[in-house]
Amino acid sequence: MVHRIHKGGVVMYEVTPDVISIEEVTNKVVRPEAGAIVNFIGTVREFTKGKRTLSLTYEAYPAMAKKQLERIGNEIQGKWPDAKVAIAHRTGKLAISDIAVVIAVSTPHRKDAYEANEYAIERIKQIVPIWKKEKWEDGEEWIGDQLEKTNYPDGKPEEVKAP
Amino acid sequence: MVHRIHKGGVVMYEVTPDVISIEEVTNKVVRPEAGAIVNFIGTVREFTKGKRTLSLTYEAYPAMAKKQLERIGNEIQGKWPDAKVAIAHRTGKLAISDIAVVIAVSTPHRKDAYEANEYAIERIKQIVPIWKKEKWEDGEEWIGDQLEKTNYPDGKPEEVKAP
Amino acid sequence: MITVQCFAHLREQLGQDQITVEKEKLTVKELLKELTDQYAIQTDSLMVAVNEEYAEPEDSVTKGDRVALIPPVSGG
Amino acid sequence: MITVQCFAHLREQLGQDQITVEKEKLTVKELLKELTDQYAIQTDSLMVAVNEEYAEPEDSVTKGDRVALIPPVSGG
Repeated sequence: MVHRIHKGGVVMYEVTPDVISIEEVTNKVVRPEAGAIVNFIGTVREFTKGKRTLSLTYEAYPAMAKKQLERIGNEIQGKWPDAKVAIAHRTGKLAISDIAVVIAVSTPHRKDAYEANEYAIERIKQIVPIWKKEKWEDGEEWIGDQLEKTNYPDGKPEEVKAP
Repeated sequence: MVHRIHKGGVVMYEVTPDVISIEEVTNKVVRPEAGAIVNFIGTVREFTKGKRTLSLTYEAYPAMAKKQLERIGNEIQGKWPDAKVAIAHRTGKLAISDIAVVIAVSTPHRKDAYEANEYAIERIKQIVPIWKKEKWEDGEEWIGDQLEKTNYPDGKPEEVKAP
Repeated sequence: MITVQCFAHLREQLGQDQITVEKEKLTVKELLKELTDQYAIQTDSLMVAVNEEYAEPEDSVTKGDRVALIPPVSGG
Repeated sequence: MITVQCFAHLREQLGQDQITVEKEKLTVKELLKELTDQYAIQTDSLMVAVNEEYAEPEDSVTKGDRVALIPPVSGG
């Protein structure tokens, strides 16, 4: 199944250093067949396990990140054929409450939109080559391994295979 | 538990004849403690079970609808104490793809935001006094009973009690 | 006299957005009975709201309360 | 020669965003071995991408391919 990446010239999957507009990403999935749109908006949280974050920097391997976002779109299309998906992920330095990612999913009925949307964010955290560096008051660090996979004895994580 | 309806003068629950801005509703729940925002956006769908809708008209009992939206907010606060909720529901005549409702929920972690958001739309469909009239090519009708409750022998539906 | 607000198909059916009952005080159950008698309303699927909250059949309604008939809702 | 892109902590550790291996063709597994030897990189938690797709240990890498080392991702 081939998933349209562009719809009338609109880029459905984006990795960008620019501020993301929720409205813009959402509008990409609006259509007469849809009765429900679910957005996920990831924002920079100030406290994680009691530790104060000052800022985050996201670095991406842009060409591959886009390709992996498209792949997630294809997977969703396979599981929820009526869904339409748009994703934008930001890169660069972000302040508290800045938007890091917006996922918009439209479907005829709402249940599918919630499910497909949640699937998209889970998969982003598994396979999309984007990394965040957290800056705290006492230092900074690249965050990896959010899913607590410590290593990949097979050369790549299980999650890379579509579940 | 008392749920703040206003936050710095911001109306968190709204029933309005005006166009709803996704960005505006979302901004009401943005805060440093939040890492996730989930939006539900209900749009007017063109086809329902093969029947073409031309337009929808929403009528509300505004004072009570607002009160019931607040009540949903309180229920969510009880179940997901870290959630912050804003809801706007439109009234009047809407065209295909127009936005009827926007629910924004922010939480520290995303799972809660999805769950609380879905809870909100389920409850809206149960207890908020808003009615829609569908207009098709061959007529129009007030839609009731979307949940297939045909009557209320006890004088009110089970769902009115918080689940 | 108690004034009762009506919405949606009920409002259109009755041709008015409020109806009245010549009572000072009665229960929700009694109110529905009165409305069935006076206006031939089918009350099976109606809820009654008193002061913007859903009311139970045994709750009382007093002149001055904000009363409304709530057909099954279809918002969202 | 095969050029390998590096990102995040790996890029910072190495002080450069690409490293090279003097080979024309080898497997992903062999490539990782080479990188460990040449650059003392800890490859346990690294994936290799070839032409923007995740590669298996037995997949081959040829000069001209776009190759990258992918540490555990943390986007979203």
